[in-house]
Amino acid sequence: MTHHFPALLIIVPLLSALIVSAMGWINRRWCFPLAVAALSGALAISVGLLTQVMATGPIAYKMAGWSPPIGITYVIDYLNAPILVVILAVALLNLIAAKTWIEKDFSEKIGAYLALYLLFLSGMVGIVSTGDAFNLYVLLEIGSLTGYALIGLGKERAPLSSLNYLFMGTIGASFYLLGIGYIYIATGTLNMADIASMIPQLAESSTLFLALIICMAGLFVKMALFPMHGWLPNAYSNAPSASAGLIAPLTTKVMIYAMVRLGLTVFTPQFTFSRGMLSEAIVWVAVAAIIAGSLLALMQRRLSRMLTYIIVAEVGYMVGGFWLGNEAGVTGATLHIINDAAMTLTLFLAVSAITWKLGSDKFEDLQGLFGKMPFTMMGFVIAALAVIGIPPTCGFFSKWYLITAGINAGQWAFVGALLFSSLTNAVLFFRIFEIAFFEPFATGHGHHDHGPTFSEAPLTMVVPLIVAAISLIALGLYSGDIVTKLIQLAIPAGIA
Amino acid sequence: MRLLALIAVILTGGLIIFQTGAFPDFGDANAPANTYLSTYYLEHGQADTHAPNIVTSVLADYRGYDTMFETTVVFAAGLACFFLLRRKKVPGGEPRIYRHMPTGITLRIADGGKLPAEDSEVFRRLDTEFVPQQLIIKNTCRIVIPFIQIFALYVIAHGHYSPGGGFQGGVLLAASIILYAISHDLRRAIRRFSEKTAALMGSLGVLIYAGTGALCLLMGANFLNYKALAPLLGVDAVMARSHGILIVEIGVAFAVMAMIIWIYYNLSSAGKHDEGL
Amino acid sequence: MELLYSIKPLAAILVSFFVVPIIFSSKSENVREAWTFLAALLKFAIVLSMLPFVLKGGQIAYSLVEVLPGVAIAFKVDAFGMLFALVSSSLWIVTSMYSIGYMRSLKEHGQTRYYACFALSLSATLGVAFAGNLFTLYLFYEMLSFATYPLVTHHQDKEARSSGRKYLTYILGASIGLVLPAMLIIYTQTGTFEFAPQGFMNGAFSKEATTVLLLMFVFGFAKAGLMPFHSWLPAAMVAPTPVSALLHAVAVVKVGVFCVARVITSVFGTKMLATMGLGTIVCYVASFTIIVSSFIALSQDGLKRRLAFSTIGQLAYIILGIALLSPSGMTGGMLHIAMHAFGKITLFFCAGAIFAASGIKNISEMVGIGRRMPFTMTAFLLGSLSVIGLPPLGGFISKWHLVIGTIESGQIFFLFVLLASSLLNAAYFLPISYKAFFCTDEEAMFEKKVDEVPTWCLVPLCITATCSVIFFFYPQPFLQLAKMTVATIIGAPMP
Amino acid sequence: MTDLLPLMAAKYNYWIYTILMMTGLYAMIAKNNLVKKIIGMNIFQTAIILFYVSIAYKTGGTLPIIMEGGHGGGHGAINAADYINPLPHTLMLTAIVVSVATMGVALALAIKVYRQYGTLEEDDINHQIRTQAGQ
Amino acid sequence: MIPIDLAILTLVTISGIGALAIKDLLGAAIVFSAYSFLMCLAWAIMGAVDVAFTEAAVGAGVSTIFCVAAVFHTTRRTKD
Repeated sequence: MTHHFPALLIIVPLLSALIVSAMGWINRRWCFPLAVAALSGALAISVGLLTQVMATGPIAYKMAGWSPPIGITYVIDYLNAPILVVILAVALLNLIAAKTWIEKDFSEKIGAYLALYLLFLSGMVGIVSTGDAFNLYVLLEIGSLTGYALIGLGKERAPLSSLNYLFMGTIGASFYLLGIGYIYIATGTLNMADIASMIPQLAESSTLFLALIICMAGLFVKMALFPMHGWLPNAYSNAPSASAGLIAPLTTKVMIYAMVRLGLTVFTPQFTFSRGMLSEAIVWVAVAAIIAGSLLALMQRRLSRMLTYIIVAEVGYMVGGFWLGNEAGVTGATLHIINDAAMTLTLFLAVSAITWKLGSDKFEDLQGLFGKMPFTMMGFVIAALAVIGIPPTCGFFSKWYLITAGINAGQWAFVGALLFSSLTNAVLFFRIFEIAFFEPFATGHGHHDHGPTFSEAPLTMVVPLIVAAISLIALGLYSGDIVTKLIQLAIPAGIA
Repeated sequence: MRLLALIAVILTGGLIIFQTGAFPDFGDANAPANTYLSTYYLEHGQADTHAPNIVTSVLADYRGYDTMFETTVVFAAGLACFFLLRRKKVPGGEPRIYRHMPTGITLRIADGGKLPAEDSEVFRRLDTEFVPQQLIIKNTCRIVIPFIQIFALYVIAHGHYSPGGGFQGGVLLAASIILYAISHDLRRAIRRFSEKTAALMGSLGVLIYAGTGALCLLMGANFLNYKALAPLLGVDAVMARSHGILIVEIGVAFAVMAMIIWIYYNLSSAGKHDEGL
Repeated sequence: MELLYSIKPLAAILVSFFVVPIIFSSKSENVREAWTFLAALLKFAIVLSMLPFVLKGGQIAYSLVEVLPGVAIAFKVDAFGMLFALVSSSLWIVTSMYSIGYMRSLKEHGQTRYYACFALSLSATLGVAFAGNLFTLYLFYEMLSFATYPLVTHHQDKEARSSGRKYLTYILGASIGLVLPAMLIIYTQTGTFEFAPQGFMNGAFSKEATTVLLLMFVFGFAKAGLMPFHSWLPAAMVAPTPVSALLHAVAVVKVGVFCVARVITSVFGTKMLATMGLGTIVCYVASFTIIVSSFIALSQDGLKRRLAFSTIGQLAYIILGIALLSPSGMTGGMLHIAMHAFGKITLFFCAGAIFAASGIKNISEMVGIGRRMPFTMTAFLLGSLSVIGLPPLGGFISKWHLVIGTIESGQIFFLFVLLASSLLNAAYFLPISYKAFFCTDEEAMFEKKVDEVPTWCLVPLCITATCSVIFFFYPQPFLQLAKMTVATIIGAPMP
Repeated sequence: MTDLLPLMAAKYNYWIYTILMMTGLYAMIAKNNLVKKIIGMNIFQTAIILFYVSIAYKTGGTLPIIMEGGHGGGHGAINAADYINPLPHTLMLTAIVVSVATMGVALALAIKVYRQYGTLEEDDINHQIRTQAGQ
Repeated sequence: MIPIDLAILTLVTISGIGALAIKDLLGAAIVFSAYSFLMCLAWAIMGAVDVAFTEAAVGAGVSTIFCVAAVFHTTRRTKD
């Protein structure tokens, strides 16, 4: 059975989504345990795949038994195996943490909600593991469509935000589809490895170059690269808490994975980075994204909105790092996909726990939170340190590679932007710590503990949060292994 | 903003039109797109799957995995519309209008009033916006709908040989129900084809597709490799593929039909499931 | 040189780390404080157990996971690290003792958090002491910044908030803005962070680039308090006194100078700096800090603030000594880490004791306090004599070496700086003791009734004062460790 | 003129697809009404489908439904150049389905938006949001 | 002579722009339906019968119904 793992990875969430959806009409109590079981199963499979890849190298799985390029192939290699594990772990942790939210917000529609959740996940997992350019589009749409629904039932402006997200998402996906058409017109094939093998003969093809630009433009819209980021803050901050913790860590990161995959595996680095102008222009856009994201984050007065702008800046990190086009940059971007997913998850889990207890995440309501919710705040602090980039949390290491890449490439603006964003993040988070730690102000010396009383969020929320926070440190400590045993093997030859 | 958009759009368009110069001509049989991969499908498609309609064989077999997710997209859209729109209880509900059938008197029952039973034959619920009697429409539709449905079944079953297949057939089946809902009223359509049926049938449809694939997996072949079904179906490998295509097409039809109907229910009544178009 | 692989350095670091959850979960105060003591003693024992081996000229190494290509989280115990570890782990014991007395007598809130953060800070400090490469050093340096923040802002009032803000802005801003880029540049050029006795830069940079990098490190480790990156230190005086003691004597500022010393000796290499003539630049910066801070200290009336400015000056001594790049200068600088630690901690304990007993913070209100608190003020006198550098106290030994160092390196200017600042030290310390003991009855603000602080406070300050005296007569093992370090650096045979 | 006509004939489809796509894109960016935007979105998507279908066309080719040969036969007897490329057709079936699914969800969201704000005009909605935030 | 596919494509463009220009959402939905139907004709001419069939059922049929349903529940009026 182990050699069917790549297929099972998708089938398990897909089939369980169908069953959960049906269960929603038959017996609602079974939905949640089923979803958790399915995700745990998928997580176990992805871990199995990771060990398999590490032991024996990349695995190709022929769907329907047709060998490439005739059929669709799934390829699990050094690049996507760790990302798969992260995606499923994020989804599982968030699902457990969101239990109370789901029961509160969607008790009647729990079947539909969980089915959408699992479908979203199968889309994400599919995008990451597919070896077929068009299949990626279909899965992209699954992920997006379910994402719109998961966001749309949120608070306040959620429907409008979700609709805007839908428009932008559709533009992005359609551009990607168009780009695939251009690739197809130039090469006649859709299989990623097959396209890559034809690229050297077509190195001068302007059609292919336009295909690259169109595909990337589409993905940039979907990953909310500045200045196409407008939809993201509204969509993520208005999303229901249960969905925000799933969508915020995964969507942008998976899109960045798609960018890396296209750039490295489909177009091959020689072609992707062959036009210096393009690379440089994108790096400058990324620099603008980092600075704009950081500055906009400073202007926010709500925790979740602040985090969404940090995501905008983080997207700039990864895009910029990748388009620097050197080994450290690609390594850093790929490592940051993993790290940022974990960091964002932790932050959003903390926000969800805070919102659960306080009913709001406005800065002024956070007073005395260290006393009230010490464990939640501990997780939040660790995640904040990771975002700022303090060792030994994982955020430090990916930022390290990215800055090294900037220095190697002589792209000092990028280096400066990264350092600037680190400092801004420090300001952002310490502002919150100060509010949560100091206010309401103590009245003077010589008094006993009379701070805010301890009232922590439910255990199902706090435990996943703590697990995620610890994983940030673990990822940091093992980032050397991740890089040398996985990511560096994934980078094809031909990168400076 | 508009000007900016216009400029951006014209620039992008100009770039793309300019680029078409590098394309192979329209209808060029020797373009790379038309010579490389597609040749295999055209030359081996019928031999591999016993389906003369190569589109069907590519759709449901060579790239059957795509199609499974295509079905899933529809399923997801159905779930999404339900999830977004469906409201069980309407706060501050509107008044309802009933007709007492024996006498033909119409009653307006304000919110909170005592309502007749849902399936009462004596009182029939009317839409709030007055719609005159549509005898011709109703009777025409009543006659046409069975034919639409038979045609839909033909489209599904004959997908191997002619244009069509599970998706088109499913849409036609859905269209017949939607036609019923429009020509009569939504409540009666829902009574015939309830929300729960739609939901379960949609799941079932995708389940047929994915389940067939999983069954192949259990038989030891790769996912969706219908060849593995040969021992179960008692035919050779090529026919097994052909049958496999039919099975998944039926699954697609189920899912698409149920989901399109469900989306229509939710959209046309804004999630209340009481009054349609 | 013998190299031993052992988990002991890691154990020494983690002892106080693991005690944190226990402190958090303790039900009663006594249990909590007992655990703190246990950890402190255990930590000291582990450090001590490594001492004989290090004194024999061996090194103890342990490396954890490799986090970046060629860079692991690695620990290496050499003579210099041992010196610092000995100071900090031994002083943690007395500080814990003092904390108990101080915090209980003032009935401070949030004591659990206080002890937990204290333990964490010590973990970070030992991590810095035992760091085997620049990365590990930086890691624990940052960890210390965060662990001490809740301590500095312990009172959680508006003043604490603004001070905490200042503290973090300086420390974190400098380390992210200066140290991190410097590290990155070095890493991209050399590909390693491993400390080496003669540095690992090996001429990878031009003189100009080296100068910039050196200054980035020297100022970037803002905990060392070199001007103009010093103003967090007086601000951090809002913290409870044991924290100030910890900050000044045990952990924070000493970590800063330790890092600067490490970087100068093991990253840049003294030979390279000497040939490029870069030591002198640092010397001038340090001299400036010494003189200016001494003058500012003269004008301060708050006892703790005066001590803070004194600390800034004394730290600059250490950096000056290291940057002289002469054997005696470096020995003196390293020795001063220990000697100043014992002297200054005594002074802070005394300041805290005065505050706890009488609520007085300003020097002008302390006339005649020696009558009421004779033990405390005697200890204060000893501490200040040690800091000034007069025999028979430990401070004399280190200053002596520093003075020799200036002559050795032929930079007589710095000799005068040292002498002038010693005079200034005397000028701002001795009047306090004088006024405390010798004043007319009319001037005295206190009666002749002896009313000392609780024993928990008094005993530690007496211990440290006594230690200061003892170290004059018996400066081992600190002197030997410092000499061994210098010997390794300049490549001379072991003493 | 002599050059233009063959060029037009050769690329007309691609030009039309571009015009349609840009029309749709413009509507999505610049139109004020949400339903108009949704229609624009659909035009945008169908334009791309037109592009794919144009790729597949072969002058003189017939429908990709194999007429000669029976079960197992016809191997080698089929001349691929006689048939229109079926692969883009397959892909576009999926794309059409995706577009209708997207449209359904978009309309559902539009109904929700209307329920909340009582209008489909984007500037009115933004105005409402701003005034709410101002209070 | 103008080839029929070019003529239909021109009509497609006109109806597409028309659907976006009409200041009545119900009208826009119907013109959009015409657009879809014309598009489906164009595809049928280009030999994409399966795609054309689907577009006829989906684009001209179901999409229009969805659109009309949505307009029915919101409003017909629009400013552009």
